[in-house]
Amino acid sequence: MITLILLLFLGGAIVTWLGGKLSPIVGDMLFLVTIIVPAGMFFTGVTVGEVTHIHALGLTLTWGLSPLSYLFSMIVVGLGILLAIYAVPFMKGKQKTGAFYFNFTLSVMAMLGILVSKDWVSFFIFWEIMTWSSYLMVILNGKDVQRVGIKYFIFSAIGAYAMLMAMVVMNSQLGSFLMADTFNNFQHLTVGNQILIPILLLTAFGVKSAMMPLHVWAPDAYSNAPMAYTGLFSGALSKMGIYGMVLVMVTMINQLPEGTLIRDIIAWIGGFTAAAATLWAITQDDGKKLLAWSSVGQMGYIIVGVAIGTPLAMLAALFLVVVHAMFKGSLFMVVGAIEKQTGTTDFREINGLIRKMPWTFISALISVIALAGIPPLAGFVSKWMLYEALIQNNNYILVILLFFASTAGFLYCYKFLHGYFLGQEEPEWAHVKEAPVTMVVPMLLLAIGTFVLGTFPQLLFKPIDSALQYVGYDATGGHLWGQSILFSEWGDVVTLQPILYAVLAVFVFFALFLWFKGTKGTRYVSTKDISSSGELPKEWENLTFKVNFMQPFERVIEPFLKRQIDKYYTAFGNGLEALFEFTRRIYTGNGQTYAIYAILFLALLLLFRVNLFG
Amino acid sequence: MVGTPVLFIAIPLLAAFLIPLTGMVWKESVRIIPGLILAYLLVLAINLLSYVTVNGPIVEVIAGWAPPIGINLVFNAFSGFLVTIMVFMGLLVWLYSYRFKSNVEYEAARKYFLLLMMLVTGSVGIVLTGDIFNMFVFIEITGISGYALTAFYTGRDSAEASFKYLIMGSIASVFLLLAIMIIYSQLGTLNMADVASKMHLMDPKYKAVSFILFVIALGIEAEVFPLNGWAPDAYAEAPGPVGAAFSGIVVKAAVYALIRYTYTIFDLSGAFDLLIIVGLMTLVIAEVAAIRQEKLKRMLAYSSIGQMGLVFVSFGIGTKEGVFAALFIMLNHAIIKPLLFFSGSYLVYHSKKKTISDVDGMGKLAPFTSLLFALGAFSIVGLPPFAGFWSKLSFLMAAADSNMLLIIGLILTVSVVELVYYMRVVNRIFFFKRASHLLARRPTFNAYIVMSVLAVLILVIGFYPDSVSTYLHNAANSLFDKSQYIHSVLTATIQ
Amino acid sequence: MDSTYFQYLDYAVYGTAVLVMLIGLYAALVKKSLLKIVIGLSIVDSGLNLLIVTLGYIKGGTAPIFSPGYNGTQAMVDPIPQALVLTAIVIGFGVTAVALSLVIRLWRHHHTLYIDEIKNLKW
Amino acid sequence: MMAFILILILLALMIAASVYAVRQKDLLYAVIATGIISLVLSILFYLLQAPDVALTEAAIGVALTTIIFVITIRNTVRMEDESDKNKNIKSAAK
Amino acid sequence: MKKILVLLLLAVVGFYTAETFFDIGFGKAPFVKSSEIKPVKDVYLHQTVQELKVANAVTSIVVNFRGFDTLGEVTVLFLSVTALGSILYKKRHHVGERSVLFSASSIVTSGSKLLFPAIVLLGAYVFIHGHLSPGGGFQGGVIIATGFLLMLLAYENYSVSHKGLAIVESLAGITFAGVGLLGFMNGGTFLQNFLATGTLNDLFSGGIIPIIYIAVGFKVAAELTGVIYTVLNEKGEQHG
Repeated sequence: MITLILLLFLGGAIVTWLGGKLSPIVGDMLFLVTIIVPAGMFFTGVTVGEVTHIHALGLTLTWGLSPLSYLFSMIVVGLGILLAIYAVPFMKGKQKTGAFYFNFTLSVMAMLGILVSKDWVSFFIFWEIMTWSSYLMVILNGKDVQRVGIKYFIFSAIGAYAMLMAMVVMNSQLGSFLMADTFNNFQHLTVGNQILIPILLLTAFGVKSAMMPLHVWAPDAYSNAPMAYTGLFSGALSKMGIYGMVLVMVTMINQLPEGTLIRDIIAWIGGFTAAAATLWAITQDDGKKLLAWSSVGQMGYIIVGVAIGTPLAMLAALFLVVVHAMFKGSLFMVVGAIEKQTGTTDFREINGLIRKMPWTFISALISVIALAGIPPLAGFVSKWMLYEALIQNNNYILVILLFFASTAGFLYCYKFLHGYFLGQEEPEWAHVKEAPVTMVVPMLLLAIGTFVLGTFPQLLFKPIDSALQYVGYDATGGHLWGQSILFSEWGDVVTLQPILYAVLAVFVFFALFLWFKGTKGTRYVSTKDISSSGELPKEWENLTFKVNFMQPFERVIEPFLKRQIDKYYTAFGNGLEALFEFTRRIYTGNGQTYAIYAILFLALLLLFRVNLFG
Repeated sequence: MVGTPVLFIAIPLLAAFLIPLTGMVWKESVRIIPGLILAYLLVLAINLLSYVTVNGPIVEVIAGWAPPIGINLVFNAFSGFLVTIMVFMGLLVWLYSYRFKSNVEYEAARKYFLLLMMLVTGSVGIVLTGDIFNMFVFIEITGISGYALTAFYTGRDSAEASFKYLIMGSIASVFLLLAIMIIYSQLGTLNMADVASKMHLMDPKYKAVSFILFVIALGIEAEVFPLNGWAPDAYAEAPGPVGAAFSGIVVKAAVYALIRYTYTIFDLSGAFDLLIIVGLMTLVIAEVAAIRQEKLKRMLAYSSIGQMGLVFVSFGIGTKEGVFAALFIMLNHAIIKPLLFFSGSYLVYHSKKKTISDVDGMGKLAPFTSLLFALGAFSIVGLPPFAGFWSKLSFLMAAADSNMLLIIGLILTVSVVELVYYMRVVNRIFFFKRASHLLARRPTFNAYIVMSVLAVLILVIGFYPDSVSTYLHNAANSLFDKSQYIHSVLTATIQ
Repeated sequence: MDSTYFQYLDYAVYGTAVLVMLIGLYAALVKKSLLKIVIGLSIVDSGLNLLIVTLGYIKGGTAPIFSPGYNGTQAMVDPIPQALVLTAIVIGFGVTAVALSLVIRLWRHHHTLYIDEIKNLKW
Repeated sequence: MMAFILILILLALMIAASVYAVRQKDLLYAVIATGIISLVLSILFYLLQAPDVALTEAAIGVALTTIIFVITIRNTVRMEDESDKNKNIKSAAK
Repeated sequence: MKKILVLLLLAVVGFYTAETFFDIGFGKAPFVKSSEIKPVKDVYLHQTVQELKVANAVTSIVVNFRGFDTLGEVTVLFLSVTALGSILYKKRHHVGERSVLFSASSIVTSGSKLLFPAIVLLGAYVFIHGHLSPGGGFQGGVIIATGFLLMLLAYENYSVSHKGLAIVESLAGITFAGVGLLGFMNGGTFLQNFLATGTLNDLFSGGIIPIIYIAVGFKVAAELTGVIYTVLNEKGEQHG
């Protein structure tokens, strides 16, 4: 069954691509069918625990679904379907639709493949398919191809090769590629390998989940890919890194005596990722970039949770994984809709779309609230649990760091909302209409999903609980959340609902108030036409107040921003290229020199022949 | 059995001598006959290979003198496997260049196809022969065809490349003869199996010197690092299909020769270390040089050299798995590199300088060719689910089994470099705006067929690697079974 | 021939052969003219051929020909190196001819035989 | 004794000729020197009881190789290195 | 700098090569150290007389024992003619316009005319008697080619028919490979002797060896003439 689903995806991808050559509509239809039919089959036909074997090159590839991967596959499939529906209108009239559909389908396939892989070889194969299909997506629009695309690919390749090395070493030492075997027999490795392998694997997963020193590809890649894909990219694809990290943390690091140290290091890295990415997000003027950095930041929270590794932290992390996929998916869809309707995503150019695109605004609002972690919505639940887990673990400084990041997160959340939707309407954007229904519905669905999960978190706790049991945590009988002050002090989860309703009522009131009252008595002033101190601004100078929106804040954090890791990498890369350029001058182009090399080599071998051949 | 190994040499030679005559009667025959011959050889190779898989190696005696005395040809699972690849590639190259040359006049066509056929024959001879001096003769045949084909285009650079190749080739043949004579003077025989069986009687000093001379001589042909200066020039300046033939056929033969000496004939343990060192140098320097190339074909050439380095490292591991991986890499390289050369030469067909920037935006103009190039690029860097992945995986497994962690790390690091330069080209093809006004050239019908066949092979091996693994295993076993090789040759009789 | 002198010939013949090879290699590696390089390579070939034939020589042996005048007892020199050298000479000639034709081609395009100026392909 | 001296003289001649061939700037003389090397070589072959090889070397080395070298020199340039460069500059200026 | 480096390297290479060969020793062939090794040359010398009835051991090795090498060698020559043609290929071929090394005096021309048949005859003799006396296909072929060379040098407008050369070359090559294949088809192996060998030192002895050597003679003659002719026809731009 699993094989059939994966094959359907693969065949569908090719058929879609070919069909798209015939006519765009056929391509669209085929695309939807390709995503939805296997996805439906996945929901209905696949049961947890089912195992398939495939033989290749003397290796046995084992595929099956575990509770943990079931949790992640829900994200993949769900997000996949919604984004597919969203993508059809989004891609209408754009170039390279065929390539988009092809890679989209392949990405979904690859992610499902990763999740069902029970051995490292198939895990790696799908991992690489995922990498190159997402790479082709990142460079699909042809902007900044060499810089962004290559950066993404280099980091992915480093990660992938680290994983490859880890898996061949494990295979040679333990004689099996099966994940279960490698985890169970981890103790049999030599001490060096016991350290080496987790580090290699963590590098691999850290790249995908944009962990701090390896994150530099992420903002550019997220913002460069088509928005209809970025939702999947940030929501599901980067979660594959988390998936791997959970496996490694629980099964390998736990068995190490030095495990706590590694855990702490990773947790701190995650914390820094969260904080730094948040600061970076604040300074962005482009919605895509902002969300991209925000994604990196959120991954930081998740990494902290996974690294701490207490049941509560794990619960928080996995909860955040799911809800992050939802609200970030929704937000990227929002940006995509705005891009589709206005043609730009720059805060400094767009104003006051709240009336033009109300439904988009509503989904953006709900998702942003969730992102910021404001109480009633899902983001709050996960963050709260994370703080608690950290405090239980006596990581107070880390809590402060995360709390700082989370608070700073409000700033960019506000910037996002304000940048697009609030403020004065510009005549320039008067023609803008609401996005097509097929684009609005998916994002609304996701937004409502966050809402529901924020209200009824126990809906998610069940599957997370069984996933955690699968990776080796004690069964909690469904009362894992009993550890949380939030839930135990207030008695039961149900008590969240009154709060929510109250907040919602206030919120609706203000919304209605603004709706009726807001625009009355205001006068139109072009936001782009400000003269200051007698200096007449030139026409092309954009002097809206949105330029340097957060200037005072930016001034404060400037010292941090200066230390951009990206720059170090670039310098390193340039150095390497110079070295390469120097090295290739060995080939002087003079045939005689080559002959001299031959004689030189001969002389060297003759001189050292005793060392070589005894 | 439908034929014997000697037909691999005799039939093409007979045809080569016949072609000038038939050409006087029917001009088209000079182009068709080589193709027919190669097709026949392919059938023969496949038949013999399946026979060998069941019945064990065939040792063909020549001139009626049993092995230690006369020359013999050995067709076993290892050499047969390589011969099959080579003949197959030869046929594809012929098919690819068949229409390609339709506008060239008779004389040029005659020479081109003749030389091409002899290039294949010479390489096949290197692989099949069981006599060290006979191998020298075949190396010269291959060499002269190679020089001529490199200089085949009348531009000035092709002559320059050919001259460099020739200088290196001459030096190689000098050292090769020296090495052969040292062995002869010590053991009084030229037969490989005989030499191998008596090798333990040889003074270690002579052993080392002659082995070093062999390494230099064959290393020049096999593009080992300090000796491979000629290779990029020759690859880049030879006509497109010939570049493919070099990487798919000639280098394979030279690698075979070197491996045969290391594994079967000499029993020096240090030889494996040498292979690893040399292979790593080749790999690193070539990939590093490739990333800075401006010309597409030169880049491909350097990449090809790099792959050979990987093959050497893999052989140098010295385990059966290592040999298996090396053969797998060679097989994949033989399939993928020609595809890259073929599609690449169409991508820059009309461009004068053939720089990489000339492929900008080709994806729109020549979607099929571009797609195949991308497929080849993805495959050669080892991205699953294409053919290259499996060979890389089996190599890494072999290396890991021998605990060569540093080497694995180094090779994977270099792989990143390789990835970068291939992806840069793919990026340019599909995601850049067309800068020049040159139009794309439509591949000919034959070229379509050839490239499609290669692409299908890449996909088939990628999705179903077991389709070739039996042959690879047999080949690896047969290389490893030294005593069986010696025994089967020395007891060979006239069939 | 007197056998005592052979001790010196031991070194003299091999030494000369190796020396001639080295001189030829020197020309091929250092001289700038393409023609000089080809001349050097052909000198290397000469030295090599001398070396090989010398390897097959036996003191007091006769040529390996069973002519009617052969008495049947005298040792014969090793015929195999001679056969090999025969092949090597012919092949060497073939290669030299190709090399010279390439020199002519290069002259036609570059109007110089100065190897440092014929470096269009590099790096 | 005579043969010994003869061989020594021939060997010396061979070395001298090869040194001359390498050092001589006039390529025509250099080529003739290589012809002399071949000639000496073929006599040496004869003395080393290899008449077949001697015959071949005499015919190919002395006659054919020399003549194609001469033809090539005739078709290209007679003097070594520097002179070609000057000529090249001149011909480019023309 | 480069010279010193090269000299240094050559010194190293030379030292080791010379050391190796000095140890092997001069005039002591076969230099076999162990009694386990039975050099093949003894077999060759023995079988030449016993089985092949060929007087010249070098011939029997070149043509029969290692005849496969010779086939390859002939191919190398054949290829180098082809290679020369393709490297020096010009679209417009001016027949008769070729470089003249020296203007021949009438003595030279008439002398050449006299010498030419003698040289050709000598060559033919050498390759026909290849299995009896020193010489053979290669030597005879080269001698004939020298004869043609003489004529080409002496007469400015002497030309050799390309077609004729090609036919001779091809036929000779086909004879070689064909005789080899005949041995193969007669139930033996490639290049195996299938004719009666006659008696030693008889002109008609040695089975297929004389046939092959004659073919080689023709082939070598045609090929070398072809080489010379191609190079001679290459008229470069004359400078100065």
